[in-house]
Amino acid sequence: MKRMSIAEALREGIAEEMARDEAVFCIGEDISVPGGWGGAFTVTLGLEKLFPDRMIDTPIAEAGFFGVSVGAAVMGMRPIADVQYGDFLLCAMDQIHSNASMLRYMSGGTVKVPMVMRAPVGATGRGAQHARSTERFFVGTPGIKVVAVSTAYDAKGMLKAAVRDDNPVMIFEHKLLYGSKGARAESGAVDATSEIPEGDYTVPLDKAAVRREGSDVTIIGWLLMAHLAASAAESLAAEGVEADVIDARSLSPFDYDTIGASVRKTGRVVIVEEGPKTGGVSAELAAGIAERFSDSLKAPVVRVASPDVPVPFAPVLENAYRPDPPRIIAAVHGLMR
Amino acid sequence: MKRMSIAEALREGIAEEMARDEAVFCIGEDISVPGGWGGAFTVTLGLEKLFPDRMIDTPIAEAGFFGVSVGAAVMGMRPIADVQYGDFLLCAMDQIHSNASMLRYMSGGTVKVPMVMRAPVGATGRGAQHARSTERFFVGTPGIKVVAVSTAYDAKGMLKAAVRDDNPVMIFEHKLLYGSKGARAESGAVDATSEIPEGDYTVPLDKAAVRREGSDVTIIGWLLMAHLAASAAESLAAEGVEADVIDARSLSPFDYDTIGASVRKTGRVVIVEEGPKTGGVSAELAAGIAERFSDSLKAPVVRVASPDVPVPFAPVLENAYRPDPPRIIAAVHGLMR
Amino acid sequence: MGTDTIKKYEKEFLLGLYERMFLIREFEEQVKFLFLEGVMPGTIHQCQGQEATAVGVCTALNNDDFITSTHRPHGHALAKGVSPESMLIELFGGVTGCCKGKGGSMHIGDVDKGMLPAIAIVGGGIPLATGMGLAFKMKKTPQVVATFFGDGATSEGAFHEGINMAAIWDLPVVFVCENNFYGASTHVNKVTRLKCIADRAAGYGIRGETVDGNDVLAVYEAAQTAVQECRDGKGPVLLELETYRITGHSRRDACQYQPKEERERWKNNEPIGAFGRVLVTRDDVDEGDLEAIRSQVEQTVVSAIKVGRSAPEPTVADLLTDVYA
Amino acid sequence: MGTDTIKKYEKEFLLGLYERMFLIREFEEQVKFLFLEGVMPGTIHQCQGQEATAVGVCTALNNDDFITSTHRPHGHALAKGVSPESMLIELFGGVTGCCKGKGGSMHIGDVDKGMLPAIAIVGGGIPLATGMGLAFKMKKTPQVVATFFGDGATSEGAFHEGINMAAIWDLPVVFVCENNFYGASTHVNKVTRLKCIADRAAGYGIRGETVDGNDVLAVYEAAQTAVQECRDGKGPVLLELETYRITGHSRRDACQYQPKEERERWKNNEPIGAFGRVLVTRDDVDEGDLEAIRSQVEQTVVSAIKVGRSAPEPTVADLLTDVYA
Ligand SMILES: Cc1ncc(C[n+]2csc(CCOP(=O)(O)OP(=O)(O)O)c2C)c(N)n1
Ligand SMILES: Cc1ncc(C[n+]2csc(CCOP(=O)(O)OP(=O)(O)O)c2C)c(N)n1
Ligand SMILES: [Mg+2]
Ligand SMILES: [Mg+2]
Repeated sequence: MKRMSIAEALREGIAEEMARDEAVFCIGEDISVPGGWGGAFTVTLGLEKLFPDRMIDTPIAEAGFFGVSVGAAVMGMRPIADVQYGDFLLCAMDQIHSNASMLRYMSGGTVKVPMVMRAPVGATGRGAQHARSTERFFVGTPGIKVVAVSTAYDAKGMLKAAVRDDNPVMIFEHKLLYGSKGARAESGAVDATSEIPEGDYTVPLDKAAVRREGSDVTIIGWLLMAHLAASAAESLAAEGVEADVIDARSLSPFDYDTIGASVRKTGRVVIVEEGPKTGGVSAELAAGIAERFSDSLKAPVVRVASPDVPVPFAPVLENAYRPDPPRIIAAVHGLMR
Repeated sequence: MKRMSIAEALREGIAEEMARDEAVFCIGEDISVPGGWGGAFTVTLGLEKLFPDRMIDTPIAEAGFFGVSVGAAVMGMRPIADVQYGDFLLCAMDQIHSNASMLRYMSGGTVKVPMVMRAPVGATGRGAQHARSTERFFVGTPGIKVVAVSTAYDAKGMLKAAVRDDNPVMIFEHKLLYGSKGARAESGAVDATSEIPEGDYTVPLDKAAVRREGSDVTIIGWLLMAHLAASAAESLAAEGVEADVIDARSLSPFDYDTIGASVRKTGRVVIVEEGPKTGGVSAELAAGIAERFSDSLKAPVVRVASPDVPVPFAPVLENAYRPDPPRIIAAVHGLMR
Repeated sequence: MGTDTIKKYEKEFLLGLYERMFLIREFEEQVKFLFLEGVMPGTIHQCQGQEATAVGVCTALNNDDFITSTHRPHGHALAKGVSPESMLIELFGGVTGCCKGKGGSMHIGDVDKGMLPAIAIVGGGIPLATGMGLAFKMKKTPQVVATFFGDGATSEGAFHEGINMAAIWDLPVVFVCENNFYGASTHVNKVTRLKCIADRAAGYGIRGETVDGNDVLAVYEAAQTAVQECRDGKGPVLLELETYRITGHSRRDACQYQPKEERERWKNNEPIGAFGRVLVTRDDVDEGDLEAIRSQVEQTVVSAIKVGRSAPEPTVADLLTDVYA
Repeated sequence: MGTDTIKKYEKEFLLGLYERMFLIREFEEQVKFLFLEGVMPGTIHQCQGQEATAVGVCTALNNDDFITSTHRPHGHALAKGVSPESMLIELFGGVTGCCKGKGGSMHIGDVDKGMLPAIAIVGGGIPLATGMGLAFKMKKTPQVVATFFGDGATSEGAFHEGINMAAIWDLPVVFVCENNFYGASTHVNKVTRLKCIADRAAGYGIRGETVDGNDVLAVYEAAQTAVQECRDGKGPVLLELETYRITGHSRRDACQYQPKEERERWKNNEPIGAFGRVLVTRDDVDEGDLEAIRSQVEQTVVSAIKVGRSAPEPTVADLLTDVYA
């Protein structure tokens, strides 16, 4: 066992998968330049020393290198495509949606596209265009699996599961959770380190994680919001309200078994999402829960999300944009009333 | 008064707005080539004769010409950008989301982006990449207004309102509703013609339309699904079930006044959407209705949508993909039980 | 298309080219007929007049080489060896089609024959070809990929990004631009200042070449050279093949945006007739040989249509399969 | 940068160039300091060493001409006349900043000064510039837009699509590539086979030119010519300005991907010192003139920082405004 950050755990996971399978390679901007940073958040730092032929630094051309990944995957390779900021997925949207996600279906199942896409999201003092929570654009895209990792343990295990999966898998990561160090450290970072066991393990791509147990209310979040939900739950416990905290983790498909068990127990649900409320991931989650478990619901599902605005720069505004424990707690109070 | 198809009504609306305001121009692929088709669905046919300097045929470069539209809009022009198929919006996703939608906010309100985007959607025998219902990618995008037109009257009125609006407005149109003629006619087309009054009128961008009144159940749809909902409602009436049929029409923002009045009356809601169920527009609508009107709801909101698959080619599969009156009726039956 | 060139080759080889071009023509003409008759669903983009590009390029490829294609894929597919039956079944939406009826005309493909399902987003398939070339290079196999696209596609960002990456990594990709002078209804002169699209190669530091795309042997020879360069690690190459579609862009297009005399000129220069005229200058080929080929191909297509029309449809249960591997 | 060239110009004009370049340098150095001190929020991309490109180009523009910029916009903004106070307030997230604190470093702009809020998506601003040029042409105003972007941006599809449309419509757009040889940590030689980026112009049929981007007069003259061509309807033009950032790509970047001697060489050739050395070869300019300018600029920046630090923050209510017009 050793304690690792998400960046370190991802790096180790990638290295192990590359060692295990020669078809695995990494592709992206600035991921393996000697003297560089190992991608925007140090995840691939130094891997070019281990795998000099399988770390591909690309031009700045997201549509291009996502398309390249699809083509390579169809020919039997297993690319791990790294986008520096989740925002830039929008540049590659057509390649992801029209090709990566649909080729298998269009081909009548004769083609498969085993690729991993890694995207850091979250508002972190960089202004509107390097801050979006772009999960919403991929959840529910038929043909793609979507996960979001909020602990180092999950990061390594889900990365490895994603590499071994025969489908395109999008992994969302959060800038404030990486634990990137040195010059690439983030202010406002939150500890997401884990004890990482020796040896190989994977974490399934379709299972949510119960982070805390309680019977009064279910709080669902992912990425940074899973941490803030847990911290809100601690405060709530101090006042006698016990929350189940679920890290949704697998966003496509959702794990309605785990979520349902909790909802049936508590009857009250708060979903916490970073990103504009309207049309977000929690819309689907709220609708899906209402459809499946309405008999257990004591009140309508509550969504705590960002307001319907782009991400502002000024710290005071960004902090107001990002859901925080006080807003989560207030939502729970509203529900318990 | 004259009876017009959606394609004709849009064309007349565009022509009137171009005549009214010199800043209005059209831009897109194949929109004004002499001897051509006036865009993929004849909407701009012949307009180059009236406005030879303001019909701009572009190369096949969606990111490019959407970006061009943003730049022109910021400098005081009022572009109407025409994408041949709603699918290709994904090629321009970054320009729409990062620039069109956010420039005003990022600039602290010093810039405005008065542009119209027109996109035909819907599954129409063309296979997976010319068939997607891409509304879901824009609903809830802060800074953009989204509407969907299902009658010729609305098409002209909302087009004109959109041109006069100082924000980016995305208008979704449905291939089976255009009433395109001659070589560009669509098999399976549905009549969406209206009597169009003489003279100028606009239709507000933020109001839903009640297409039929009834007190037992509220059926909400838009585009083709608004028509299928109305036809389902007729069948239901024959068995004594009276449905309110709402054409949601303004998808961002939703008109919760109109929707709420209906929900309070009926207590039962079926939302009908073309496109994969998970993460669709009706997720937000269902969640939003549950949040606002749960006291009136006699049962959870029901979504009738396509399955979570890409659009298949074979007619038998495409027909099964597209929600139809029998499925809507079955959903209502389920709710009334 | 010289009578000299034609002497360099074996008769069988040449008749094979003729046969494959005619197969494409006949296939397309019959499909057009079925479509206009209203018995074939969907929309179609056909390639009558462009048969020499598909056949010339694909003849220069091995079975295990690959192609990618576009919204106009029938010719490429037939030239690469996809079976007419499996294509016709697909066009009719049959479950035994090359894409189980899920793809349709615009997504025809068959990886067993070395053809990726066609990508109908203009330019969208180009980066995929680069990725396929990357895979071949990383796996150290001698395979090559030829990616077909139109003149219109060269305006797309995907073209720029895809070709540039192939260039910097020296990948075995032949970028095949079928310049038929129109992207839908828009003439190529309206969308680029360049005289020829092969000049775009200079922007990527690779070799570009403009070839008479209606001369199947010229195409074949240019493709052979390009393919060899790619196999030798000296790729990629941009081939511009000048040709013309003597049919509509799609569906019932009357092509009124094309000057009539331009259309006539190209019709008179369509590649199959032109090749036939040169072929019969050989001592060992006469019009009867060609006639025999044509009637045999006609038979093939007739029986493929029969298979296509009677193929079983998918069942609704098929709607939900093949989404995930 | 010859002592001859320098004689062609008025003293005031030349000292103005010096002053604006030094303003950028001083601004950036103080911002770097504030950032490392931890008092300034966000991330920053700075342009020390690249002052001559911003100043040379913007000096060739009129007040009502426009620029677009990138993730590295401070120099462009100062050169176009955006006030240092309004920028510093913005960097500190103040509500009276040029974007009301909503934009931040990467989106600095001020349309009243002819600068669109910067677009931080690499390449993403280029089509906007084409659109602005289209608006000028349609409105028949004599305005020109200069769009700044880096070497890295030329690999993006948006570059290709945007520049091609400007070319085919003869728009008044100067495409200004600041080639500082690195896109983040990646050397330009890794991302293109071309020797110089100006050669990309050939792919669009427009004029391209490579200029010493550390020679402010050379930049100015090249920009003037390009701007004039654009005003005359002979645009667009692609200018490649070779320069170097003598600071990190962003934040605390130690630039270990750059060879040390390359870094040293460029540091010795940084544009302000170089220009100063030539300036004083004039009879009517001495080191004292430059010193006076520098200390006055230092004062300007000091007081702008004071304004920036003490500017009021937005209130939470501001979060919800400015989404729609
Ligand atoms: C991204 C995208 N934009 C637009 C279209 C619509 N469209 C289909 S084919 C076509 C013209 C393509 O021209 P070209 O690349 O020259 O190929 P050709 O049709 O001549 O074979 C267009 C505009 C599309 N399929 N994809
Ligand atoms: C579409 C996109 N991809 C990646 C990035 C991350 N990024 C920011 S700056 C940069 C390098 C840009 O290089 P260049 O265009 O040469 O400009 P320079 O930084 O040298 O001024 C990268 C990769 C981005 N902002 N946008
Ligand atoms: Mg063409
Ligand atoms: Mg650079």
